[in-house]
Order: sequence, then C-alpha cells, then structure tokens
Amino acid sequence: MDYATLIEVLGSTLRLGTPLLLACLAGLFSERAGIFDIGLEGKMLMAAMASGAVAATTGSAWIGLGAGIFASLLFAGVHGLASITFRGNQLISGVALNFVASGATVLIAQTLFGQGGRTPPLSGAARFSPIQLPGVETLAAVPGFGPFYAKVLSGHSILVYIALLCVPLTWWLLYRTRFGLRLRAVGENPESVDTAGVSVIRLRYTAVVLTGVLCGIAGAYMATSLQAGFGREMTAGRGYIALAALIFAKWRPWQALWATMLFGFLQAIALRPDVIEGTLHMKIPVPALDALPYILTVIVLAGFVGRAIPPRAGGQPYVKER
Amino acid sequence: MAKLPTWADLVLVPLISLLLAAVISALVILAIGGDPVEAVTVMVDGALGSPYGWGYTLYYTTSFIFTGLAVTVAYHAGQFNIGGEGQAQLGGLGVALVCLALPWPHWSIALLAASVGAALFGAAWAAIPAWLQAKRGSHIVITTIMFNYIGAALIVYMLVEVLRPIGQMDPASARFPVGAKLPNFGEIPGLSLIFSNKVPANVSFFVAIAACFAVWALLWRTRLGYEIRAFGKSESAAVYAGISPTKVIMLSMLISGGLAGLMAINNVMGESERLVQNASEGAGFIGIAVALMGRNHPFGVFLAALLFGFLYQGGAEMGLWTTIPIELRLLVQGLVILFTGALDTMVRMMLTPFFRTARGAA
Amino acid sequence: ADPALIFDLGGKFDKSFNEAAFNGAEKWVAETGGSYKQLEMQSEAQREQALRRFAESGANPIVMTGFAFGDVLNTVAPDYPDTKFVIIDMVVDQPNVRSVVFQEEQGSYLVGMLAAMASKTGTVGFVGGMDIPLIRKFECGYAQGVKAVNPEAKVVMNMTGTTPAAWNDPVKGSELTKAQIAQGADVVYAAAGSTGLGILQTVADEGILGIGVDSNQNYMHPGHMLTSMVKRVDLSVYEAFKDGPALETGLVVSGLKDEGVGYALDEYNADLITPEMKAAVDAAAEKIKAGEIAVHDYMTDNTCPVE
Amino acid sequence: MTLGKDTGRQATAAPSNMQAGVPAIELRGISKAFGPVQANKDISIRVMPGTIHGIIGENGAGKSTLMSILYGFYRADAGEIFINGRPTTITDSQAAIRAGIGMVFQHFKLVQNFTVLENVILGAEEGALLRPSLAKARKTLAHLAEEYELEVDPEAVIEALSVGHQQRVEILKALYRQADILILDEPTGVLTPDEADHLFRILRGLKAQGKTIILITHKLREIMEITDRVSVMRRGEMVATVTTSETSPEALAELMVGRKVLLHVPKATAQPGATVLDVENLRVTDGAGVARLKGVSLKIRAGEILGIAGVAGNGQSELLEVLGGFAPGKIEGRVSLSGQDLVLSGPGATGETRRAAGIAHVPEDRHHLGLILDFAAWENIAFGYHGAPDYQANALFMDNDAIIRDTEGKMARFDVRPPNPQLPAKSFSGGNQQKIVLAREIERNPVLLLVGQPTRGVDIGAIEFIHRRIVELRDAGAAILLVSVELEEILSLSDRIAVMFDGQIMGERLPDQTNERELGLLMAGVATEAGAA
Ligand SMILES: Nc1ncnc2c1ncn2[C@@H]1O[C@H](COP(=O)(O)OP(=O)(O)OP(=O)(O)O)[C@@H](O)[C@H]1O
Ligand SMILES: Nc1ncnc2c1ncn2[C@@H]1O[C@H](COP(=O)(O)OP(=O)(O)OP(=O)(O)O)[C@@H](O)[C@H]1O
Ligand SMILES: [Mg+2]
Ligand SMILES: [Mg+2]
Repeated sequence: MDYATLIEVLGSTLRLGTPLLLACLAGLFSERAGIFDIGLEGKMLMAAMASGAVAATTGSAWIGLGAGIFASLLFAGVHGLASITFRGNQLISGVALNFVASGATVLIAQTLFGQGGRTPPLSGAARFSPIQLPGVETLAAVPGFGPFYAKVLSGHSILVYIALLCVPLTWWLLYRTRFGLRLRAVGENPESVDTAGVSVIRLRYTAVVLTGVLCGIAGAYMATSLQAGFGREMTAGRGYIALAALIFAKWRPWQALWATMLFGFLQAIALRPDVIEGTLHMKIPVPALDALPYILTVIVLAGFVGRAIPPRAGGQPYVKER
Repeated sequence: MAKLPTWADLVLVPLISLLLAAVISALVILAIGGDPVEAVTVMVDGALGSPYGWGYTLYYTTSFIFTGLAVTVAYHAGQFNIGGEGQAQLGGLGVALVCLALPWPHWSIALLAASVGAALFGAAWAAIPAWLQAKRGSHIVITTIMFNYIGAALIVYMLVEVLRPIGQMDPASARFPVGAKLPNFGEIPGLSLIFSNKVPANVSFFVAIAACFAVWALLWRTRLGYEIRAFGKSESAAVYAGISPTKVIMLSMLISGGLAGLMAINNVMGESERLVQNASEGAGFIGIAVALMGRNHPFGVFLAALLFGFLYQGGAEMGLWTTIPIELRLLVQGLVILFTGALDTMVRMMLTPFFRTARGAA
Repeated sequence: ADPALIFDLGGKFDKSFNEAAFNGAEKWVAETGGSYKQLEMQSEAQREQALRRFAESGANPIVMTGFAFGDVLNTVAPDYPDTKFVIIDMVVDQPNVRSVVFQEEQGSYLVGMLAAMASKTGTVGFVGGMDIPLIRKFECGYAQGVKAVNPEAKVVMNMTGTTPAAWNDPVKGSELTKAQIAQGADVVYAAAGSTGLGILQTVADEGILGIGVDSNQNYMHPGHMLTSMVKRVDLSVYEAFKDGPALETGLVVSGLKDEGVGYALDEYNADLITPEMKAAVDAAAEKIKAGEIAVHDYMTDNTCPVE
Repeated sequence: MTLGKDTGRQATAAPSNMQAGVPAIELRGISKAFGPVQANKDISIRVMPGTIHGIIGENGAGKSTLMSILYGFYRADAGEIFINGRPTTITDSQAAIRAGIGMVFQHFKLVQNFTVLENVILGAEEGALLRPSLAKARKTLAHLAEEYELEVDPEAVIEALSVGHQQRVEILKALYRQADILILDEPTGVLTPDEADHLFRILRGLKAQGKTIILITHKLREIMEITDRVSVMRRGEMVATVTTSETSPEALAELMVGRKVLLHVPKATAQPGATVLDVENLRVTDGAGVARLKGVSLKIRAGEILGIAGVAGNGQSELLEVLGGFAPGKIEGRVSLSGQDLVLSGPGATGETRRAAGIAHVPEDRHHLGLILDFAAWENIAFGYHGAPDYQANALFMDNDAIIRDTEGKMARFDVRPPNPQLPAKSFSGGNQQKIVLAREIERNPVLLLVGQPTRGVDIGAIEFIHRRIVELRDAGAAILLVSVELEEILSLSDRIAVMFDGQIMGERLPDQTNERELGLLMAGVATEAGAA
C-alpha cells in the first residue's frame, strides 16, 4: 500500500469510524451507569430516518440533527422506562426496540415520501458539507504530513469533528467531574450511590438521555453527512459494532476512539479488496473482512487479550426490597 | 409488588401485551393514513382465507416453532440465545451440504440426513458462545449476536466462493436433487384434498410438532431437562444438587442451536430447495417473540408460532394489497417482545388492581 | 387480468434499473388508464412467494426485473402454464417466458468514449454493483470505448460486493468513488443500482464527472453528470404490459440497433458534450449498428480483451 | 481540634446523667414488612447522646432493617423518628446524612474499583468539579486519620484493601460527612481479633469526642466490653433495653433466644460404632485468598452426633461445603468416609458423587441451596436424587409418578403441611420447607448427614419434630455433623461438641460437662482450660 492509498484509506476510516465512535460513546454512558443497551442500532436508525426526513422537508441539516436527536431520545426514554422504572430485562428491551425501529423507520419514511422507505436525496444546506481545516492549502505541500492533514484530518463534516471532540469531553466528564464520579459509581455499585444520598434513578435516566443524544448525532451523521438521505436499514449493524467496540475499549473513552477507528479501518479496508490484495499479495475473501470486527470482539470477550470486565452492576435493575 | 394468579400470569399477561401491541399498531396505521380494519381484513383473508394462505401461514409457523423452541430450551437453562438467526443460517448450510452430497433415493432418507446436518451445524454455531459462557464467563448475548454476523459472512463466502454453480450469477447453491424434495401439503395424501400443489408448507411441519413434544418431554420428563430447569432457576442450588454448570450450559445451548438449525429443513429443503443468502429471513429473531409470547412452553410456542405465522403471511398480503408497508410486521414483532419481555412488570401492574378488587369483592 | 411488476432488491426508487421499469409501467398506465400490481423484493428468500402470489391472483403478464429471478422462475413458470412471465436481464428457457436481455456493452462503449474524451487526467473510473458477469459486461464495454479514444487511458475498476446487497450500499459506493478520485479518476461510471446514488453524490461533492446507468440520471446532479448509459428497461416493461396476456414469448435481445441501449443527451448535460464528442460517438454508434465495430460481450467467454 | 459539626450540644455526657436530657435518637413504633416477612414490628428505642448503644439479636431478628430505616435506605411502613428531640422525616440517605447520621453497613457500600478518596467524596462533593473536592478530602482525611487512628492510604483502590481497612473507609465516609451519630452493623463479623480491638479503640475515641454510636452485633463479649446500654431484638420485635453494667451475658442470651428451655429431645446415650468421617488438617483458601479453614481435624463415628458451635462466619459453612462437594476455594487436607478417601476438588467433588458415597446434606441456606423455590414439592424431593434409579421410568425418562408417590409418603411421614406435592416450595412456610429438605435427605438412610442450621426460621413445634428425626437417624447408625449457631440446639442434640473460631477448632467438649458460658468463651476465641474431653 503506497502512502497515497494509505491516506485515502485513513480518510475513509475516519468517515466510517465516526458513527461507530458516537454510538460507542453513547453506549459508554449507558453501560457505565449500569444499563445495558443493545438498542444503539435502533436509536441510530430512528435518528437517521428522522434527520433525513426533517432535513429533506426543512432544507436544514441542523434542524434535521435536532429531529434525529429527538427521535433517538424517544427510544432512549422507552428503554429507560423499561429498564429503570419497570425493572425489566434490559437486553430484551434493547432487542425489541431495534425491531420497532426497523419497522417504524420504513413505515414513516414510506408514508412521508413514498419512495420505498427512503427519504429524498439531500443537497445543499440539508446536508452537512465538508469543512476545510485552517491552513490546508499551505500545509498540503509539506511532504508526509501535508497530505495527511489535508486528506485525512481536513475535509470532513462538522459532525466528525464533534464526534472527535466528544472523546476528551467524555473523558473529562467521566473522570474529572462530580457527575462522572457518580455515574461510574452507579454502574459499579448503585447501593454506594444510594447510601451516599444520591438518586440512582435520576443518575441512570441522565445517562440514558446522554446515550440518546449521542445516538441521535450518530444517526443524523449517517443520513445527513455520510450519505445524502435515509435508506432502509442504513445503519447496517453499526450499533452492534459500536457495542463490540465498547467491549473492546473496556468501557473507556480514549480506548473507544481507538477501537472504533480500528473497526472503521477494517470497514474501510474491506471496501478495498484490491488494496489488500496488493499489500498482502494474497486474496482475502471480503466476507472474512466483514466478519473481522465481530471475530475480534469474540476474542476479546473470551478474555484472551486482557479481560474485559463490564461495570459490575450492569444489566441488573436496582431493586432494594425483594 | 402484588402477585397475580398463575393463570393470569400465563394467559392474561401475554394477551394484554399482544393487545397493547395491536392497539399501538392500529394507531400507527391510522397515523400513516391507512385503515386498520382494512388491514386486518386483508391479513385474515390472505393468511386464513384460502388453502393457499394456510399453506404459507403454516409454512412460516413451522419455522417459528423451531426457532421459538430454540429460545425456549436456552431460556430454561437461564441463557438468552439471541443467536437463533445465525444458527438457522448455518443449519441451512448443513442442509445444503447434505442434500447436494448425494442423489438421494427417497425424501424420507434425505430428510433424516438433512435434519442431522441442520441440527449439527446449528449446534456447532451455538457451541462456541456456549463454551465461552460456561468456561470464560463471556456474556452469551453479546457472543451470539457476534456469531449472527460471523455466520452471515460465512454463508456469503460459502455461496459466492464454494457453493455457487459455475455460470450462475446470483449467490445461491445449486438446486437440490429431486430425491431430496420434501412433499408439501399438496402432495400428502389427505391434505392434498385441501391444499393445492403449490403451497410451501411441507412435511417439516410434522417434524416441528414432533419437536414440540420432544422439547416438552426433554424439559419435563428427562433428567437432563430436570437439570436444565433447576440450573436455570438457581445456579447455586443446582451446584448443591451435583449438577454441572458446564454440562447444562453446553448441552442446553447445543440443543437450542440444533433446534434453530433444524428450521432449515423447512425453508431451505422444503421450500426454496437450494440455499440462498439470508434464507432464514429473521425467523431466528422472531423465535424470541414466539418464546416470550408462548411463555417458554412448547404448547405456548406452538400457539405463538401460529400467531406469528399468521402475522407474517397476513403482513405479506397486507404489504401486497394495501398501501401499508410490510414493515408493520417488524413493528408488531418488536412491540410484542417489548411488552412481554421488558415491560411485563408494567403489564402486571396494570392488571393487579383488577385482581385486588375481584378478591376484595369475593 | 392486470399485469404485475416485481422489482429487485435495489428497490423501486433506485433512480436507475428498477426505476426505469417503474417508469415503463407508469407510462403504460398513463396511456391506457389500466392498473397493475407491484412488489419490491426485501429478501432473497421471498422471490418464489412473490411470483406465486401474483400468479395465483391471476396477474398476467408478470414482469420481473433482474437476473436473480432466473432460478425461481424456472421452477415456478411450469406451474402456471397459462400465465406469461417476462424476465429482464436473464434468459429463462420456458414456453411461457419472455426473456429480455440487453447489449449493455454497446451503450457502455459509447459512454466510455465520452468519458475518455472528457477526462483531463487520462484516468477514468468504473464502479460496479455486484460482481457478476453481467456487470463485468458493462465494464468491459466501457473500457473498450475508453481505449478506442485514448489507448493510453487508465480505467480504474471496483465492484461494490459479491451479493445483492451490493446494489444498495451507497456508503460503499461513495467510499470507492473517493478512492478512485484519489487514484486520478475524473470521470466515474456508476453501474450499481441504488449504490449509484452514493457514487454520483460523491462525484458531485468532489466536483468531477459521473456517468449514470439504466435510467437517464443526468438530472440528478446537473453540471456533474457527463451522461447516462440508458438501457430501455422502461420500454421492455411498457411493451410487455401493452402486449398483455397474449405476449410473444422467447428471447428478445435489445441493443443499439433497436435503441434498447444508448447514451443520454439532454438539457442537463448539453454543456458537457461538445459537438465533436457527439459526432465521434454517433459515428461509432453507426459503425456498431453496421457491424463495423464489434464490441466484445464479456458474457460470451467471461473475458475482456482490454484491461 | 474538633472536626465534628459544632451544634452546641453536649460534648461528653457522663454516664450518670445519661438517663436525663434529650435522646440523640428516638424511634417510636417503627414497623416494616418485606412482602410476607414482618422484619420490624412496632419498635421503639431511645439512644442517649455520647453513648455506645448495642443492639443484639439472632440472625434475621430485624436489626439491620431497623438501622437501614434510620439511615433512610428503607422506608418504614409506620413509625416516627426523632433526632435530638426533633421529629425528623428520613426519606432517603441524604436526609439521614443531613440529620448527622452515618452508617457502616454489614455489607459495605463501597465502589470496589474506586480509590478511598473517591469513595469518601462520593455524594459529598464540593462542586461540579472533582479536583477541589479531592484536595479538600485529602486534607480532611489526614486530620481524621490522625485523630481517630483511622490510617488508610487515600489513593489506594478499595479492592486492594483488607476488609478491616475497607471498614475504616466506611467509618471515614461517615465522619467526613460530619456524622454525630454513627451506626455500625456487625462491624466485627469480618474482622480479626486485632482489627476488632483496634476498631473498639476507635469507637472509644469517637465516644470521647461526643459521638453517639449504635453497635449491632450478636457477640455478647463485645456488648459487655464496650456498650453503655443494650437493646435486644427477637423476631422483628424489641424485647428489652437494659443498662449493660446491670446485666449479664446469660441474661442477654436468654432475651435473645426468647425461650429458656429448648424442648429437650428425649434421647438415649449414643452407641458410637466405627469411625465414619475422618477429617485431617483441612485447609480452605477462598477466591480472594483469605484462609477460611486453617487446619481442621475431626472424627465422627457411626451413631454419633458431632455438634459444631460457633459464631456464623468462622468456617463452619466452608466445612459443610467441602464435605458436601462444593469447592469454596483452594482445598488442602484429607477427608475419608468409612476409610475411603474423598476427592476434595475437581470433577470428582460434586454433590452427586457425595450422595453416591452416602453423604446427605441439609444446607444452611435452604432458600438458595436446598430448594428450588419455584419447583413443586415433588420436584424438590427429587432434587439431588433426580438420578436415583427408583426415580427413573426407563433409560430415557424420569418416572414423575413414582417421585410424586414417594413425595406423598415423605410428606405424610414428616407431617408437611399442606401435604400437596404439586405446590411450589415457595408457598410452604419455613418450617415446612425445612421438613421437605430433611425428608429428602434423611429418608435415603445416609452414612453421614451434614446438617446446617436445621431450625433457622422454624417454629417451635417444627423444631421438636426436626430434632427428633435427627436423633432417630443417629440411632439408626448414621454419623451426623450438626452445625448451628444456636447453642441450645447444639447442647441438646450433640453427643460431642466442637467449637469453631476463625477457621479452627477451638476445643471439644461433652455436652454434660460444659455450659453455654464456656462454649461462648470458646466461640469468642478465648481458650479455656479444657474440661474432660
Ligand atoms: N431487602 C429485603 N427484602 C426482603 N426481605 C428482607 C430484606 N432484607 C431483610 N429481609 C428479611 O427481613 C428479616 C430481617 O432481616 P435483617 O437483615 O434486618 O435481620 P438482622 O437482624 O440484621 O439479621 P443478621 O444478624 O443475619 O444480619 C429477615 O427475615 C430477612 O430475610
Ligand atoms: N435463606 C434462608 N434460609 C433459611 N431461612 C430463612 C432464609 N431467609 C429467611 N429465612 C427465614 O425463614 C423464615 C421463613 O419464613 P416464613 O414466613 O415461611 O415463616 P413461618 O411462617 O414462621 O414458618 P413456620 O410457620 O413453618 O415456622 C423467615 O423467618 C425468614 O426470616
Ligand atoms: Mg443484619
Ligand atoms: Mg408460621
């Protein structure tokens, strides 16, 4: 693989890794608070549809983004209701909401636009267009770094940079603020939070809301930035890959960045079998590349590469009195 | 929280959940400008109104019985097998390999061999997640989801690179030899009086019914079933009683995966007669809804599978003859899972006042 | 009986292959005031049920778009001898089936010529959908056209995938296009169903030229659409509907000769096609019709004479 | 310096005027039910400021529940709370903390992967950012550590700390929140004697600073040693509150158990036969690396009951588990049954192999081990014996009808009420549940019966019945290992008594040559002059 190709693949990595990153951070908030969320996929899908539809009708990507976040929050709310208030099975709730999203998105988009569950193609202000980072022109000439700066770092939509910004932000929130301390505590041992006089329920709902917002951005990115409009099942399992990345990252923000970028890279490279063949001098079947993130996750889950210990109270509703 | 009588828990809770799902769906239909009454009429007519409709309804029912039983067996061992989809796909691969291996002399022999192939491949696909859960504590829900994706990729690879006949463009295996063709309801003496030659429902339906009895007998009549249920209720007590957790997790998941895989004799061998991509069409996931609705009892699974068979065939007809998209099926499926599996506490809370007043009055 | 139309996995509104079929049907509706039944495939496993359902309901003729129906049609058609079936892009040898195939290599040759003439870099791209001989046929014709104009030109080629999902993966289409642009391509030919939406969007975003396929896609990104390789699927559907249950079965091969394929020139790309370009391409078209230029059909021997 | 919040109340109260003044805590008519279990019934109590007030009671008496209500963890069904004379509604722990109450729970409420500092500030942060809170806490902790001998590395992660240090963190948490009233729930249950002594020094220091302390324990020695007054709870009720100096351990024990004489089982002198169980130097180290059994040796002969007395958590459970086929950790030593060595770990050590060898086991915790509460009675009768030949119809199936018939017989013989084999175990009362377990284990005529807490949570009538059955089994020639925290049960049933403390056998006594006092001392780890043994 020559440098130009590498640059190309890395740029692609960042674009494809962004929705994974956002969804992964979304999952991080929820699971750190002790709520398992298999429903990242469904929330992203809802957000993609809502943002695509609203951006198409209003012509504004920003309003679309807001709609995406709103739709995602709606689903997050139901998940919160099921798993926090009614102490239901969090896994089943997530699975169920994914199906609801699969059905509802096509249903709504088809009703609104009659294009087979697709929203109309977005153009102009209805999409987040690429932005150039400062000094691209001058720096582009610098050998080595120049192309990297111009082609990999620069020229993405604002949502990509927001996603990247979310990483240090999440880290700071988690490890440097009161809220983060309590959030981490409630996922490890909700009783410790409760006996310290802090409401477990409120904390967990806050986490679920954050998850909704981030999934909303992820979905909106899919429809208004990565693509120009919503198409049925357009998230294509990214919510699950994000979940895998979360485990891979052991529920930590910076590691989440690396994990999602790794998975983004795998996706990017899976698009380019020609590059792989040229680099490795052998043909690797595309399905094998497609399956790689999942295989990696299973290996991590098996604990062969450092054990991934989820937040201890994860998945269990907080019940004081049997 | 106040307790409901057992019968209410078993019958009323799923029915109310279904009702809730139906009401929400009806509202959705109204919201998208459709007519719920028309939708139901079309569904009932399309799924139950003709032998043709019955043929499809029972065909889907057959698949859902297998995947519902798969979820049920795992559930009783305290395992949530969400990998039925992948296991069913792999089962299809097993069926295809068996059917294509020989020019089978008679369908019955082919069915037997294909069943073994399907169950073995399905079980194999459940084996690794099961082993990881038993020995390394890896969460089986996540691993089985991952295996769904890995399985899908594997099937693509097999279809594109291995099984696709030379000169064929679509990624599908060759057609199975005629000797491996299962009689459908139109070809079974007696049933042929009702069904035309063209229905997809086939002898696998009877295998599915047999599987219901087998699973019932397994769970409530055998030592292994006893151990599975005991382990599922209380791991620590099971260990006290000398029940090996590894054995129970492995065996229950192998049986679960085998049942999911067995579904392939219906769709792959009985209907399409070749292996295509995504042959299971989400039936593995519907198994979750079926098991939850059916209260994890084979008889309940049978009834719930009938219901979902109706929903699937009816939904297909609705997609065909009304403006309501076929995706409504997914919505209903999701809502049923949500209400029976995650919001069951809410449903019970809605019901308790009635029982309290009823008891108070008595 | 009403006719019926079944769309393949890319979906009715792919703005390309399936949409062309849809337009043909709508044209028939506009002319005759008739009505027809339609269905979009959601999954591989549904094909047989779809065919049978329409046949059972008495629809006639039943038109389906896409080679993937070939196998099931082969088994379903004999069960309904009184129903006529029309399959596009595939040959099914049954007495009640009309098979319509196109000489896409000819149309692709013409747009290949245009691409080579419009390219400033001497590198042009091709992004195909599913990697099957049919799409290789597009690519091979395209490459022959490119080389005919500029033997030095480079054709960068990618396929989106190996399964029908490749028809509906705009993200991948977009990424592949970006990669081709990085390799110098400044004209990209999208022959990939719905995936083409992503390809052409990227073409427009990146400011290069794109070539549409099947339908006339010039209107989608005016100024960035060099042309479209039109394949008159709409006509095939229209004619099948018009012929009705009495339609003649057998093989129909449609090419430049009967205007079954061609390149699109309209107000959206008029500025991009110079009179010289038009003249050259039209001349080539005549020669092909006359048999003076033989465009190799990939599917005859699964090889392509040019790289 | 004083860190406690200066509310202008008393500093130190002399014991003489303790009775006067306003109580620091007064509870009136507190009741609390968990579903069918009435954990607290109309409880009233007054605790004077600047004193150490003990609460004792058997397992399940409702001590923790009462204190958790005071701390706002549970909400009482009825009753009032007065803090320093003011009526106070305690809706949650925040309210309790505001009222100056701190609590160290029986099961610590610490975040295992947090540092000490993080645990201390959790919920008591200074602002939205952590840094200032941590800085302040670091300083404050240093002072507190100095003042109360509560040294612990503020940067250490909890899971790396010993239990004793974790407890200090809990105390620090309370002090950091400026608690004036400190509740400690069985603080010494998990401590070594040295750590316990240290804790008591801390508590005396706190008392000297004017803090009010409530100490829950069931160790009489501790009550006598440190408390000013003591309240006794039994079966959810408060039976008495007395001044410590005016009572005796014996009197307290009687109040606690609530019955002077346990119905004595008429039992003939034992006719011991050959040695059945021979345990030699058994050692168990649990998953966390803590030694649970430190070289236990004992022998039981056929037709003999060996009673193991001891405070819960001194290794009795582990002893039962090893013998019953569990692997509670790393196991060393030798155990033989009728001369045959038992496999102690690995695949050969399961409940199944133990039963095959003739060992029956009535576990201490019948809800989590002995029964599947959702299973019907007949399914529970087969539990553990589900592979028994008489329960199989053929090679494939179990014979459910045979099990049901067998269950009907067992229910009749053990007077299980209601005698309905189809009822789920959870719908039987505690005593009847226990009878189901006993019927299952006893009627297979085991060579050795392991029985833990046979009458915990069982009413008097059932107790007598259960005791008789155990003696009958002995007379039939079985060896019986009885573990109980009820001294009287041990005294009346056993032919020999071994006392366990801290994973070791402190001594062996004959029931007619010892008394509760001596056993109590042994149970507390105080070695006494061995009597005739
Ligand atoms: N959260 C709960 N839900 C249901 N029942 C409970 C709960 N906590 C305690 N109980 C029950 O309430 C009763 C009193 O329990 P509690 O823990 O207060 O007793 P305790 O005196 O502290 O016992 P121990 O000495 O064993 O700690 C017991 O029967 C117990 O099983
Ligand atoms: N895990 C346990 N193992 C044994 N006993 C327990 C356990 N948990 C709680 N208990 C006690 O067992 C008793 C059983 O409760 P239940 O309400 O059935 O008693 P009960 O009605 O008095 O029974 P009975 O009338 O037979 O004596 C309770 O007092 C409860 O505290
Ligand atoms: Mg307690
Ligand atoms: Mg009672």
